[in-house]
Amino acid sequence: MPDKPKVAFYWCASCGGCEESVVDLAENILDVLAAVDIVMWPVAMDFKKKDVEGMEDGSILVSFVNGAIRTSEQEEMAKLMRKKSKLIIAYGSCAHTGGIPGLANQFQREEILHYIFEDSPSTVNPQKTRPETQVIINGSTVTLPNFFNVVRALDQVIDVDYYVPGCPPTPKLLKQAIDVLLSGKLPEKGTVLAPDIALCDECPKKETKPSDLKFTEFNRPHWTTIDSKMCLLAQGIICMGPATRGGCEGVCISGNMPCTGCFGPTSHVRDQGAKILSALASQVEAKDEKAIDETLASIPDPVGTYYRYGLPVSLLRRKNF
Amino acid sequence: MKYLSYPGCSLRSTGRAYEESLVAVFQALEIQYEELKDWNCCGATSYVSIDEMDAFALAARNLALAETQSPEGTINLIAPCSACYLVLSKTERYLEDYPDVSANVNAKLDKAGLHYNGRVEIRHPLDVLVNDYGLENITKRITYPLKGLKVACYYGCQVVRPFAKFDHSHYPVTMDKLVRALGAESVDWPLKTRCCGGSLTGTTQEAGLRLNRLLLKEAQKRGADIILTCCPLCQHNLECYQERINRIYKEEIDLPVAYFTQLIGVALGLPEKELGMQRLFKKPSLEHITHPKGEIANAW
Amino acid sequence: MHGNGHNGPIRIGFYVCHCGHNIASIVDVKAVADYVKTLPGVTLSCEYKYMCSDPGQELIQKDIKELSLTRIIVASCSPLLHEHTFRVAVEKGGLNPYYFQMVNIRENVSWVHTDKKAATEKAQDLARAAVQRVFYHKALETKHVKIHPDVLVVGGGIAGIHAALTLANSGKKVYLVERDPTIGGHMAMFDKTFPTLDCAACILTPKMSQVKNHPNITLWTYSEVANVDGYVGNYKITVRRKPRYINEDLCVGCMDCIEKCVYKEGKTPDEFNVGLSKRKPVYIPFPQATPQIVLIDPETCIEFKSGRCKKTCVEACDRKAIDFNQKEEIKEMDVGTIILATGYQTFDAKRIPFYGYGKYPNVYTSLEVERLVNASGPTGGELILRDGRHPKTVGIIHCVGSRDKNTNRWCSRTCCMYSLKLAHLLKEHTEAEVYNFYIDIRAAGKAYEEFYDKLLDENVHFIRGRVAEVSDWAVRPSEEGKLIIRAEDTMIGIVRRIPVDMVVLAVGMEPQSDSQDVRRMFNISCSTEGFFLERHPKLAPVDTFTDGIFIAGACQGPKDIPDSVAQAGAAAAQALTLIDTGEIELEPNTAFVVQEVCSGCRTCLTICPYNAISRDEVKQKAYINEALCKGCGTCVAACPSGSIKQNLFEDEMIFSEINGLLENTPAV
Amino acid sequence: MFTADEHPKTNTWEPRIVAFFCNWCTYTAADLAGVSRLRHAPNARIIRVMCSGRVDPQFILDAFSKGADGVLVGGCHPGDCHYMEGNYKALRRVQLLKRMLKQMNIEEYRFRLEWISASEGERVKTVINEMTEQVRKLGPLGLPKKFQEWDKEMDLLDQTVNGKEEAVHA
Repeated sequence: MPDKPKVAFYWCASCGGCEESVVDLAENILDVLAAVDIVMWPVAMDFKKKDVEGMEDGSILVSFVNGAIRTSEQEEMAKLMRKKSKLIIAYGSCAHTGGIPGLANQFQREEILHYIFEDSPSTVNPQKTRPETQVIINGSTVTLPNFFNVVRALDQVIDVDYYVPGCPPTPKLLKQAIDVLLSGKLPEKGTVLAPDIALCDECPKKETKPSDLKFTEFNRPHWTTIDSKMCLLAQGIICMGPATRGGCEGVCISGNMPCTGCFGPTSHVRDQGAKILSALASQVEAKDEKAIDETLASIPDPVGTYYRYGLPVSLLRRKNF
Repeated sequence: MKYLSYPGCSLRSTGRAYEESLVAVFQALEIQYEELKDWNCCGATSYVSIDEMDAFALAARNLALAETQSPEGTINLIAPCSACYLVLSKTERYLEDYPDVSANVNAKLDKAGLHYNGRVEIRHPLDVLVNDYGLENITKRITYPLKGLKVACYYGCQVVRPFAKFDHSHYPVTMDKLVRALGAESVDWPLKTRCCGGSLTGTTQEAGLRLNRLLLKEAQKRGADIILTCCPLCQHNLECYQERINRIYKEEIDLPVAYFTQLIGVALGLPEKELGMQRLFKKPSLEHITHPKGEIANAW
Repeated sequence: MHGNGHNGPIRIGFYVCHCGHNIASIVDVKAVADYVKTLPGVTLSCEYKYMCSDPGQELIQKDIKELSLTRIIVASCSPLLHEHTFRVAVEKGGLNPYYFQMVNIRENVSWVHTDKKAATEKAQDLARAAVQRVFYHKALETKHVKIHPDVLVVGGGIAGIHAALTLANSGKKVYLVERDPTIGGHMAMFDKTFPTLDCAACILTPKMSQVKNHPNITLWTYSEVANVDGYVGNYKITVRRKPRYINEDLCVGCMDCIEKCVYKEGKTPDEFNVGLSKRKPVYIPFPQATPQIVLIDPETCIEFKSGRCKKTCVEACDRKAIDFNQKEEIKEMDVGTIILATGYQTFDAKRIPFYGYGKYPNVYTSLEVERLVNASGPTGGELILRDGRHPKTVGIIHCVGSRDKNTNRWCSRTCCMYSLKLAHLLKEHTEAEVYNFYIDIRAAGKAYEEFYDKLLDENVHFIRGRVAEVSDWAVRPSEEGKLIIRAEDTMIGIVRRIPVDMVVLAVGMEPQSDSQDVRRMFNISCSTEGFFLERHPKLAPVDTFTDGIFIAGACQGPKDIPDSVAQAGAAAAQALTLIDTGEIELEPNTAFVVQEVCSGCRTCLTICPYNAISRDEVKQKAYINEALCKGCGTCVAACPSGSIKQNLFEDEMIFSEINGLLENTPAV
Repeated sequence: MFTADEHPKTNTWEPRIVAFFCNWCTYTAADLAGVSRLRHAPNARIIRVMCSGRVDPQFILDAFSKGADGVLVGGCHPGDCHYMEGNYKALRRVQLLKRMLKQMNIEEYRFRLEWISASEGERVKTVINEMTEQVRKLGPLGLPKKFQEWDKEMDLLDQTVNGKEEAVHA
């Protein structure tokens, strides 16, 4: 079937949820398979790096790359996929904005390795052995990729054409993305393939949000009994919905969990965390510094709250050392 | 509401009548309380002037103990003696307002395995009875209304100053309202919170008695049958020096001085013994107080 | 951030001004001009001696035409000084004035720095920021708002009366709304006025009747403003007129109904006499009340309570003016400007129990004494105390509810003077010994200190010390039956006990108890103590932060009659200025919602202090009323999805300024 | 931390402070400082906004990321805001942002909110001088340069792929 467009999937620093979301296409996946030729999909099919290397540059129509870039191998593969593909899609939060792995940008590489290989409660490693990038065992060289100090979103490593947001993206968004790409009517480069409007627009609890909301304290889902019919912000629970791109159809909200911001900001915002911070703080009731701080103290982990999925693409990118 | 009580040393010595009548009244009114276990001296006003931080620590131990005894929510700790009430209130306030005091005191408490978290509210029994329990509820249980009794309510300084927590700092009215609810008449006088002489009666007696005399004379002049107090030291000062005052100043003062809890007990028809009436040097003349059915108030 | 957001071709003209030596002596202006020439988008970069001069402005106009410039930047003084000048010049050159940007290199650079190199670098940084900023500038329209010529005056005390008359006399139509049944306010209750001792009624009542009879004034007493909508020049007012149960058009104020009321004697404390006398259910506040129309108090009228009154009042009224079925009336009108003159209330002396007000009958407030010494007052001007005695000694306690951290911290400004006045009147009426207990005597007004001097000559006693208590605690035979004032006499350093027959509490002035509600309704601010906040304490004392709303009199802070009248005149003048200009020009720095992007999250609704943002419930999106928006930009910063933009201060403009400031300057 | 001679532009590093001043109070105060010739450090660059409430936390972070060593926000005193409450909103945002900056290891003295009324020209001078000195003590924040440094680790790729490097600790 030489006329079918070639499509590749690749994963970098990710949890596998994005792959799941592809499988979640369910019977739609058959339509996709009928329309395209999958030439790379490590999680599902047995293709090798050299298979891709052997292809002509630009011969893949589109590669869906999920996961953040955290190791030299991921960087190398991302660059390879870029070379061989006409279009690169950053698929899912980690590729789009750095995602959960991006939270590691609050630490130095050494801190992380030290914790993982020496300090963590479940570690027994009296020799304090660390993985090495090259070890010679019985005359054979075993290599491991380099572990970067900084976690990056995909577009901080290679040129990215489009983004499909979400942790993970919904099957509906994936289907729409594939349809758009196959239709040939390509949107402007850099477009995020989801509605450019905040989640509140499609939130099922939208109409229950009061117009005169004033925060006196912030609550957390596990500290309180949530009124399932009521806007979560109105219940003092931090919901990133107002500062987060919609398109997920409020799946978390419907399950009584607040939005944590995985779709990233709208195109009109440079820094999602700064924006939700500004919005929340503006609505705090207290006026004097002490009372304001008391209210704000009920937000336990500001960085983890505002930048749960976007620290690497935030204006500061990572903790300053 | 449940309470913890902190009797303090006075209520176990000169002020026994206060504790006895308080207990009797609380029981009669079915107010639930338990005594703070292992309480210690509040330090009174003297320790603070020697070493403030140690004095706070001493008083704060009681607050920390209260939190141990009552593990949840706000704790209402009743301190009937005015000095205890003031010292504990002040300690509680300082620990809340000044982080350095709190840190210092808690470091001291830490050595005893204690910590104070700020859950205690110091309450005076007058406040509890009038504002928590309520005058209407007391009125309902009165069997011997104190008709015709003229009472001069004397608050002393420490219950309303400097922390006017439940009444005005210079012109309080809580006890007056209570007295009227008991059926008696409260004599309005401007000396309700003037100094009773305090510890001066024991140190510079001339000054102490001069102050003391002003109060007694004015209460008697205004036709009071009895002075009512809410502080063991006030009660002692006003009751015990009347003869000496009469001798020195050529006065003719003769006024019983009782605790407000004792009068509540009388109105509730509680036996004299339970109210510690026998401990008063000057027995109030309450013969005219009769049950609506005509029987005379127990065995007066 | 997609798309570059530029508007049309970018051809920047950059001018750096020498401002004589002011700038050029510190900033190397040539280096700045040369540097800017190298920046992208710059077509022309030059220096000039005085850009704000006519030739300087003409230079800009010529260059716009000859070089087809599309953006103009002038680096000179502060935009607060000359931004308007240059915008006009740019507009004359045929370019939209908002394509202009100003760089402040005088106040912010040459006047505050001495290091020429650092100053020049800073000027270059600022210039580069402006160059990058103007890429995003847009053509905007200056807003003009028409001013409705009618004025609403709220409150009919002396301030409201004076403001209303000033406006009406200059031909403007005025609505004067007063919540009491009569205008006159506190001044009508006073006996004499300090320091001239002219009778308050004699100078006030003529003004009251002028108000009533003025063809340009619509007077609504016994009425309250219920709602205010709109914005400067275009306010929509709703007034609630409470029923008097008297047909105002028919009543001629003969008061026959009052005389014939089934009550032979008054039973209700008379408000005008501060409770010192009683009135009937049908009454008129005082003989010169304006309008001179009676009213019925339904709380005490038998007909309202039982429906079985003989209604002798109805029989007595030959004009059939009594109407027990009268209903509340709602009036609506349009005005362009509003003057608030809602006055003050006196401090409630019961809040200081140890002064004995309400307990000892012979303790009076100063306002009560005003009525007591008044010839038309409850005792016909004879000083008879509540217990029937005539006072031989009187103590006047100053600062009751003023300068006291337990009650009100502020000085009420009038008490010293009115206490002196009352001391004089009391002496005049009774020849009593009068003691003033004061903290300081504040007699800072024209002829005030002289009045104080006069009182000293009248043998009025002054004791400098705050009174500790007023009691009936007699310790000497001479004190029996008296009120004893205990105070520290700080001049001689002892505590004194002064027995008196009468105590006068000089109560302070407080904001009206509903000042917060009023403030919210009119969308103005209060200072911390609750008085209405002026726009600037010195330079805009009668303006508020809401355009078109002015304040006058004691609602802004304690003040005496002359100051209230002066302020009322000033407020009227401010209103007149607006009205006669006909329209006002507003900076188009308003915010707007990009509808497609707004998610309707409502964050902005809670934030706007002007209620300019509302939510379109059909589209479920926020919408900003441009006319209400004052252009602070707070909602823009708060909008979590970046859907609100502010003209002249769009995010992209500020981001480009930041970028411009921080890009490295090449070595100079 | 950089040493002074590493700074790309000049040999002597000078702190760069971006200041957001509200039109009605602090910007006017800065003008007053000018009119009164109150000389002060040339390190602050003022951006005028209508109200401190307009200062989007993005501006502050952006300034840091573009190379500011310090950011100063100036507004009207509480209760004096020309727009009633914009300064309170600024205060609330600043308090929250300060917590976040602390977490991101950006020193406290690099970010400051000051209430400066139109009459306090002297205060403009004091605050700018103080802040310049505080930031000078801290040294450059230098985020743009740090971004470059961080990205250098990706250049290592070619070396490892080409096998030039001996085994290194990951």
